[in-house]
Parts: sequence; structure tokens; C-alpha cells
Amino acid sequence: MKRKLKSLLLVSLALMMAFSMVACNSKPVETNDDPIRIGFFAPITGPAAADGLSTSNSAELAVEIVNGNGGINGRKVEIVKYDDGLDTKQAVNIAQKLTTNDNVVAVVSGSYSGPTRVAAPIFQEAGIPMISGYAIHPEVTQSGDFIFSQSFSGAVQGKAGGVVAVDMLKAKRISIIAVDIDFGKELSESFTQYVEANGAEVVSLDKFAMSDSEFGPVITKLKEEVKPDLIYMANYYGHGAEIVRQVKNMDFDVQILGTEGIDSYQFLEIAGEDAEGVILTTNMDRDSEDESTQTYIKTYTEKYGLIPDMVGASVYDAFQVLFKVIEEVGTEPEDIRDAIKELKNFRTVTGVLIEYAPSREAIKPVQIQIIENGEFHYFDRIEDLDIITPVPK
Amino acid sequence: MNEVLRIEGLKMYFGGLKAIDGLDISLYREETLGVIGPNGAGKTTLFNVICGVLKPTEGKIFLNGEEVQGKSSFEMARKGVARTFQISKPLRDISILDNVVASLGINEYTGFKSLFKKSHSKETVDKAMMILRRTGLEDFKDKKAGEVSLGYLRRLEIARALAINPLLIMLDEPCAGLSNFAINEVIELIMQLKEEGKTIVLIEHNLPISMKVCDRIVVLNYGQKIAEGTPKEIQSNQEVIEAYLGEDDDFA
Amino acid sequence: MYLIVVSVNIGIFILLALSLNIITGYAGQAALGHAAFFGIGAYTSAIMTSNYGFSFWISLPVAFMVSGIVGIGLGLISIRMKDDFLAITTIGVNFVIVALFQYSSFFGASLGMTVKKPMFFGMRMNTSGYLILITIIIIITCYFIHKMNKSWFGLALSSIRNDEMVASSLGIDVNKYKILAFSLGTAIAGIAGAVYAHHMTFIYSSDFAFTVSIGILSMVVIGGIGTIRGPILGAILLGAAPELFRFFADYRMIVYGGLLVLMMRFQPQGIFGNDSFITRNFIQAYKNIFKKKVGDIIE
Amino acid sequence: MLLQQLVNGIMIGSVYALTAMGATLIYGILRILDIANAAAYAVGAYLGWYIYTLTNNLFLAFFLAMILTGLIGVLVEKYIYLPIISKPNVITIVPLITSVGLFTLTGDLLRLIAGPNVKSLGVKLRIGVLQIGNLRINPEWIFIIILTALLFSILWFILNKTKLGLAWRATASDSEIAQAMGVNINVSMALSYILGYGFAASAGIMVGLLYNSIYPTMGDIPSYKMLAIIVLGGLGNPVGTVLAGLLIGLSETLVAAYIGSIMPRDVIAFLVLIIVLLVKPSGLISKKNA
Repeated sequence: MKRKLKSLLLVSLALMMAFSMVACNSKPVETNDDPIRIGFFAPITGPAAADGLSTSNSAELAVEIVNGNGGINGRKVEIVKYDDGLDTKQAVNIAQKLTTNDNVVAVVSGSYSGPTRVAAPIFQEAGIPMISGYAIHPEVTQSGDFIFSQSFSGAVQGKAGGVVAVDMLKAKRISIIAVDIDFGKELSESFTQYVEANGAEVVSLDKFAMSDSEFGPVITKLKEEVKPDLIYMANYYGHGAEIVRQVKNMDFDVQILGTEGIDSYQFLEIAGEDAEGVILTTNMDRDSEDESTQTYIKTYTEKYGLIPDMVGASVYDAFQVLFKVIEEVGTEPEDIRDAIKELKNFRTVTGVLIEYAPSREAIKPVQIQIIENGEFHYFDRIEDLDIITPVPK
Repeated sequence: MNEVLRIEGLKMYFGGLKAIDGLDISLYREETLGVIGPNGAGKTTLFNVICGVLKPTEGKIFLNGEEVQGKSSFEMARKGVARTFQISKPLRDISILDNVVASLGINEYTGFKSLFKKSHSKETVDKAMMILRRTGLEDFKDKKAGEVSLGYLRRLEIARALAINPLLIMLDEPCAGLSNFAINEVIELIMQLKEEGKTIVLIEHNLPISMKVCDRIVVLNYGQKIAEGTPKEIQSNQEVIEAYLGEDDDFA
Repeated sequence: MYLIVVSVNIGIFILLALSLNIITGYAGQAALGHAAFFGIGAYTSAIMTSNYGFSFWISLPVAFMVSGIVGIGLGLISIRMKDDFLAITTIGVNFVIVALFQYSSFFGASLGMTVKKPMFFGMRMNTSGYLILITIIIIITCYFIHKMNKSWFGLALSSIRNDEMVASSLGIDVNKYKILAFSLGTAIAGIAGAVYAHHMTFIYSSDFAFTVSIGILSMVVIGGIGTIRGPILGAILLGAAPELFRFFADYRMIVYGGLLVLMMRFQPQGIFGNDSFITRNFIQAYKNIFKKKVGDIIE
Repeated sequence: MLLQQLVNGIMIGSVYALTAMGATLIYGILRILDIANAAAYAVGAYLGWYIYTLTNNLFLAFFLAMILTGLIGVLVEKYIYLPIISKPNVITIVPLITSVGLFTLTGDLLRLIAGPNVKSLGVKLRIGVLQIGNLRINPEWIFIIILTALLFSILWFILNKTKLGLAWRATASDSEIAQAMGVNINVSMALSYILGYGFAASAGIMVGLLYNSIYPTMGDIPSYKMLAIIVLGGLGNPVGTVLAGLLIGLSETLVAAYIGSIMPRDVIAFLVLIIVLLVKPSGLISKKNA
């Protein structure tokens, strides 16, 4: 018995040693002929695979275009892509692999809050800058000064939603339907705060689980008892589409206001005609005159046969930011970080990036789009810095 | 104080079904009591009630003068009531030896503390081997119980009951489904137990066996005792013959 | 570093598989909600260290206790329900507990919980630290299970697994032992949870969902149920699979699913189970070379 | 409003019953908790969608997809499950894990073949909204309810009025005795899978139609929810399954309407399950009095 225990101990010690030996391989010296390696991870399999596809397409498109133009300062860009399956355990493995094995100079997250949140501290510790495309968890950028977010914080977008509801649409009685994850929580909280401070009333709040798809009971209740004049949907395209379908099915005459969560061609596909007239806050203006926006929309549609959406555009922008700063300061991670901090008034496909807030979240105008004839169109835009600057918590 | 087991006014109802309906039985030290009766007479139910598997609807059970009805099965086992099952229930995926060792542990299953006490001590294994030798299972000790034939499983049932070193052994049709040869072996084993002075209750459908083995026989029908006496008396009891007529060819 | 991180994750799963094996492998009770107890341990220790400032080292035994105590509840349920009914009820328990994490603000609700990395003699625990810690816990657990197998406790569980009626006829208090088995298994899962929470530094309700329970169970069964080596090797195999199959890229989940089906189709006793192809041949080879008694090497 | 909510609950409950019916039929004979039934649900939905886009005929899509999925079911039963359960000493978890593997495999295969994006059926039914007083029932629901009733009637007919059904019921109550009486249990097993996967497929198409969306992971929620329903219904009991489906549909709807968001929808099913089983450990209708 004793002997067996001893051998077990020895074996495990040997294993640990072996692991640390492999782990300690030193970084090869970088030369100018090597491509610039940028890490990327997204949920390519699993329940968020559609968003994974959209972001991974956009990431590849961004790299393809920059390489087509001769790369950055003559060096090609190479993308190191991983699938996290929307699983935090895999995200930790990936982050560790990217920081120690893959020699990437920077990373873009094309994933949701969970995986991005667990990966962020690892990149922070390794001193490799990460830009998160669209993760909304407030703690992502709090991991440290190497972590940036390309999307609005939940607080900004919720407040912008409030502006649309109260100031533009003059709603008085508002019902909220929110998905019960960080996205829905952050948005509905700051939305409620703005709405109630500006003379309107939130008359009901219904939370539901990510996996939920049946909204008949809630819409029935809203129609027959609550009778709001506006429904604010802090949720994703699947839920959103079902809500607008139910509303139309029940002949319920109410304005619907959505968020970037429904900014997807899949929303249009599922909801069809029922989506007409839905207004949403998002980051990409489809009617923008900006050349880069139109180029992105056009090349993406041609290449993949799909209509680009908010998550893809955000990831595409994150790559544009990286290309820009690497072109200016080279590939040292600290320099990249400093340059991102200093970046001002940079034109991206989602409008002009004014700068990164001290909380390292992008400050950019909130686009208000309306669905007309089965497409997203310009409705309005919020550029008021008081609204679009994130307030540190 | 020779009375090991006394049953008073025992009733066991399943909804409307009266499986046992007012039964009084006494059992004395070193006696072998046979319980016979047609199918559905309530024999196995009686066993299950005595062993604590079922809680009686009414009535009392005394074991060595102590009231025990309604106690759970493991408590009855610890009080010295060992049983075999009509359909052999070996612990299939462990060895024959372990099956017997498990039975030897009757006083060792103390809960969490039993984690720190080794089961296969030399003393225990020796004891188990002795029982295996007695029941003729020695050669199969390392075989899994699920892999041996029915005849050996019956012996295993008895070996397990023996290992408990019981006050009272209850055998539920130990010969059912066996060949004549195997039946004789089992009978031999029971006779040995008798000689050692064990107190035994035997359910046996095969009447000649009961007649041969038992000191006293109780006949059940529809949950009631219709006769009681020595094998000789039972053999000539008109009521018993009627209850069995056409029921069982073995009765002759 | 990457390998160490992967190893820590695998180590956590080894511990989970070993602990589930006490309930399912040794006591023979269906348990499809093991991840819930993993979660209870994780949240218990996370709340203790992050909200109340306790040391990680104190939170470990507390996580063990709390999970074990909740596990008693599951044991009580197992007295009332059997087999497939019990199996599905444990799934239900998994869902209810995850919902509690998801909906109660005490557990961080929909924002999850951020966990501070623990200190060890004034140094921040790094990944290698976790690897050493989890290895030590695994060794202790293995030793403990080995001890259990040789004790009356183990024999009682074997009896219950085979036939509860027989077990009680041998004087075994079946209910008590079932509760003990559930509570021990879930308590060890609680420790795994505590290490996990501090290793990941962020936990969220869905980390402990039903699919995780199924994953743990698959490890036990694929490896070989009712043995010590089975769950360990099963956890290594399935835990490393998502990483090993990375170069299949798009096909890796198909490979993973296909592997589960094929293994169950052709080796239902698990790859390293008592009756499996590998074990039989290994024993044969070992016997041929060393002419030793089989019992000495394979317990 | 209460009336409308009760109708909502019964409607969603009948879809649950239909979804779980396949698993019940399979459990009835093979005693397998077949999670892969949810894979059949997704495969059926995709087949239905594909046939519908080719032919533009909803009924054809519906029945062809059911039959095709049923046939796949027979292959799965014959080449995967049957060899596993006929091996000696196989613990009951083994088929369960096999089905988890099948489910994972199928879900990702669908993603690779059809892409991760949502497909919409885009069916516009030309029947109007049914309006009785304040009560409104949408055309999709009318279609689904009629079809569900039809399918359950067919099932009832097969099980109770045909020789095949008699054999099935005999096998379900005791396969050994059935075999001794000359019932070919292989046929009963095959019937279980044809009907089981066929029903799952029909449920998949209906839900696809109802929410106008078909996607690779659509089976995720049914995969566990149907387990709750079949256990609640007494495991392997078709009538119990219908009752359990309705009970869960109603509970979910009423909780969502009157209590609000105290817990996720899926949890309600399991809470109902746990409560019912604690009171009655063998489910709503236990096997014995089926």
C-alpha cells in the first residue's frame, strides 16, 4: 500500500515536471518577415454559433482586406482563431494558449461576456492588449489597462434607449421585457433610471431566461392588463422576433423599441413583416454615407452571401483599431496599449470613434435605426457626449 | 422462556386484499417450523412482515419476548433474524467470498465510522471460508455471484444466512427450481443446521420436503391458519387436503 | 503554461468524476445533477472569500461541508425514489439550484461572481500552485476511496448497489448509507468547486448546468465505472478532448459526439473498466510477465 | 385574461406532450432515456424545412419528414441501441450516454450542413384568426392543435386497435411474457423508434412553424424538458405524457402571467416534477394502472 502511494506521488510529480518543461519553452525572436499574429476567439460551435460565424467572417474579412492592401508596414497579418463553444473553461484554455504558445501581439474577442470576462485577466497578466467586440459585462474592462471594449457599455445604451423612448417617441407608460443575463440587466437598469428621471413610468418588467422562447403569456398580460404605449426589449434577436410576432398576432397596437441585440439579419428573417416599424439602438448606421461602412457592408455581403450585423461590425472595427495603431507604433504590446488609449476621432464602420473613456470603453455615437421594408434604416443618431460617455461605477 | 418467536393477531392488508388475516404462531428454540399453503396463501408476506420489510396492519410480533413489529428490516437482521429469498438475490457483481463477508459484517455497519474499519481482516476471511466450506462453495469463492448456477446461489443464500449467526433462520423455498440432486444437497444442509440446534422457519411448496424436515407445520390459506401440528397430523387433516386438492400434485 | 492550465481543468474534472463515482459507481445511485454541487462549493467559497474576506484555505473545508450538507437532501430524495425517477429528479435538482444562482442577487445573479485569487504565504497563487493543490487533493481522494473499498463502508455500498433488500437483510441501514454516499460524493464535488472558482476568478450559474453533469457522468462511464483508474482516465480523455481535437476545428464536436457513441457501442463497460478489453489484456500481459496474483494490481 | 392564459397554456402544453411522446414510446419498450430524441426533433425540423422549400407543400413536408426521421430512428435502434442493450450487464446509464453522444453529433452535423443561422419557414397560413369574445387563437395554433389531435388519434388507433399496437402494449407491460406469448419484440422496438422519432420530428416542425425559426441547437431545451415530462407522466405511459405535458404547459403559462419572473421557465417543469414525485414517486399515472 505504502509503495503504491509512493509511486502514485512520483508519477504525478514527474507529470508536473514534464508539463512545466514544455511550458517553459522560450519565445523565438521575431523578424520582419514573420506575419503579425493577432489572436481571435468566438463561439463558433454551441448555442451562439450564428454570432460566432458572423464575427469570425468579419475577422477574416478584415485581415484579408488589410493583407490585400499589402499588410501593415509591409508585414502580413495572420489571425490565430479559436472556438470557445461559449464555455468559460475553454476560454481560459484558449487565453492561456494565445498568451504563451501563439506569440500574438494583440487579441480580439468575438465572444459573449462569460468567455471574454474569464479571458481578460489572463491577457492583462500577460500584458497583451485585448479588444472585446461586443461583450457588455462591466467587469470585462475592469480587468486592467490592457483590456478595451469596442461596444457601448450597457449603461450608455440603456440611457440612449431611454432618450429614444421618452424624448423622441414621447412614451409615457413603458413595459420592459429583458433577458435575464448581464446584457438585459445592465440595459434595463440604466434605461429605467433615465426614463423615471424624465417623466415617464416603467409599468412592468418581465425577465425571462436565455433559453425561453414562448412569450404568449407575457404579451397577453401586457395587452389586456398593463396596456403600455411602448415595449422596451433588452434581449437578442430570437426573443425579439418572437415578441414582435406575438404583438402583431394579437393585434396589439404598441411601439416596440429594441437594442443592438436584435441588430441581426436573423431578426428580419424570423420576424418578417412583423418587424416593420420596430426601432432599435445600435452602433452601425446602414444608411451612412461613410465609405468604409458601405465597403464593409458590400464586401461582406458579396463574400459570404449574408447581411452583416452589429456583432460582426464591432469585431471588424476592433481589427481596424489594431491595424491602425500597429501601423503607427509597431508590435510591442505596451506600445499598442498606449496607442489605443491615445486614439481619437478614428473613422470606423460603426461611425466615428471619438475616443476610449478612462474605463477603456469606446465612446461613439449611438445609432437609432428603424426597420422599413425589411431593412434597417436611419432613424436618428445620439451624439450628445453626456449620454454616450460611460460613467464609471 | 423457550419461545423464540411469537406472533399475535397479525393482520396485513394491501388495500382491500387481506394477505394475512389474524394469525397466531409460536416458535420454540431449536425447532424447525414449516409454513405451507397454496399459492397466494400469504407465506412470503408473513416472512416479509417478520423480517421487517413490511409493516403489519395490526398485531404483535415478539422476538425473545421483545416486541418488534414495525421495526425495519436491517434492525431485525441485527436482532438475529436471517432470511433467504425465494428468488435468489445474490450480490451479483462481487465475489462469492465477498457476499459472505458482507453478511459477517452485520454488527459492523455503523455508518460513517465503518469507513475506517477494514472488512477483509484475516479473522473475518477465515470465518467466511469456514462457512463456504460448510456450504460447499469453497471452489467458487473468487467467482462473481452473478456467474454461478442456481444451485450454488441457493447455497449462497443459506451461507449468507449462516454468516449472520442468527437466532432464527427463515428459509423461503430454498429448493424451488432445483434438480433432484441439488434438492437433496440443500435438504442435507438443512438437516445439518437442525442438528446444530438452529431455530428454523421453512416455507416450502414441495410438501414431501417439509414433511421430512420439519418438527411442526402450520398450514395457511387466504391469510389464515387452517391447521397446525406435526407432519403426521397435517398429512391426515381433511381441511388441508381440501385446500390442496387439485392444487398441487406433490401432495400425496 | 497552457498545458498547466489545461491540466488544472482536467484535475478539477478528475475530482468531480471520482466523487460522482462514489455515488453512481459504488453505491449504484443514479445522479445526473452532480454539477449543482460543484456549483454549491464554488459559490460557497467565492462568497466567503470575495464578500466576507475569509481566506481561501478556510473556504475549502466550508465548501466541502456545505455541499455535503445539501447532498444529504439528495440522499433523502433517493430514499423515496428509485432508478430512472431518481435520475430525472436529480436533473431537476440541478436546474433548480442553477436557477437559484441565476436569480438570487446573493449569488451575483445574472452578472455572475468575480473571485479574487487567493494568497499562499504572502504570494498570489499562480496556475502551477493550483496544479499542485488539485493534485494533492486528488491523491488524498484516491487514497480515501481506496480505503473505503477495503472497509465495511465499501462493502455496504456494494451490497446496496446490488440489491437494497438483501443489503438490509444483512443488517445494513440502507437509507443511512445512501445518505452518507450522496453526502460524501457531493462534498468532494464541493471542494472541486472551491478550487474551480478561484482558478477561474469568475463564476456564472451556467458553469454548473445540467450539461456539465452529463459531461462528468460520461467521464465516469467512459473510463470505467466503479474503479479508481476509470474516472481518472476518463476525465483526462474527455477533459483533454476539446483541446486535443482543436486541429479538427469545425469538426471537433462531431468527433467528440461520435467518440462517445462508438465507445459506448463497443466498450460499454468503459475503456478501463473491470471487464474491458484493455484491462483484461493488461492483466493478462502483467500476469505473463510477472506471474503475480491479479488481485495485487487491480483493485 | 384568465381564459386566454388557460388556452395559451393548453396550446403550449400540447406541443410539449407531442415533443415528449416520442421519448415515452421509446422508453415504454426499450427502457432507454433517449436524449437523442431531441436530435430527431431538430433533424425533423430541418427535413421539413428542406422539403417545404423544395415543394412549397406544408403537409407533404410534414409527413415526409416524419417518415424519413422515423426511418432514421429504426436504423439508430437497430445499429446502435439494440446491440448495446442486448449486451449482458450493461448499466442503464450507458444508453443514456450514447444518446448524449448522438445528440451532440447530430446538432453539430446540422450546423455544418445547414449553417448556424436561423432558417425561417415563412409559411403564411390562409386561415384567419379565431376570435371568440376576448379569446384569440392564431392560425398557427389552430393548425398545430388540429394536427396534434390528429397525430394523437392515429397513435391511439395504432396502439389500441391494431395487432401491431397490441404487440407493442404487451411488450411494454412485460417483454419477457410478451416474447413467451409469441410477440416479436424486435417489431415492437422498431415500431417504437418509427413512431418515437416520427413524433419528435413532427414536434420539431410544429415548433419551427410556431416560432418561424429552425436552427441547429433547437433541440437543446426539449432534450431535458421532455425527460421531465415523461417521468412526470409515469415513464412509458402515453396518456400520462399528455397529462404531464398539459400540466407543465399550464404551470409555466400561469406562473409567467400571474407571478412573473421568479424563475426560468425550464425550472418550473422540474419543480412541478419534484413536487409531484415527492408526493407520488411513480409519476402521475404509474405503469401498473395504465
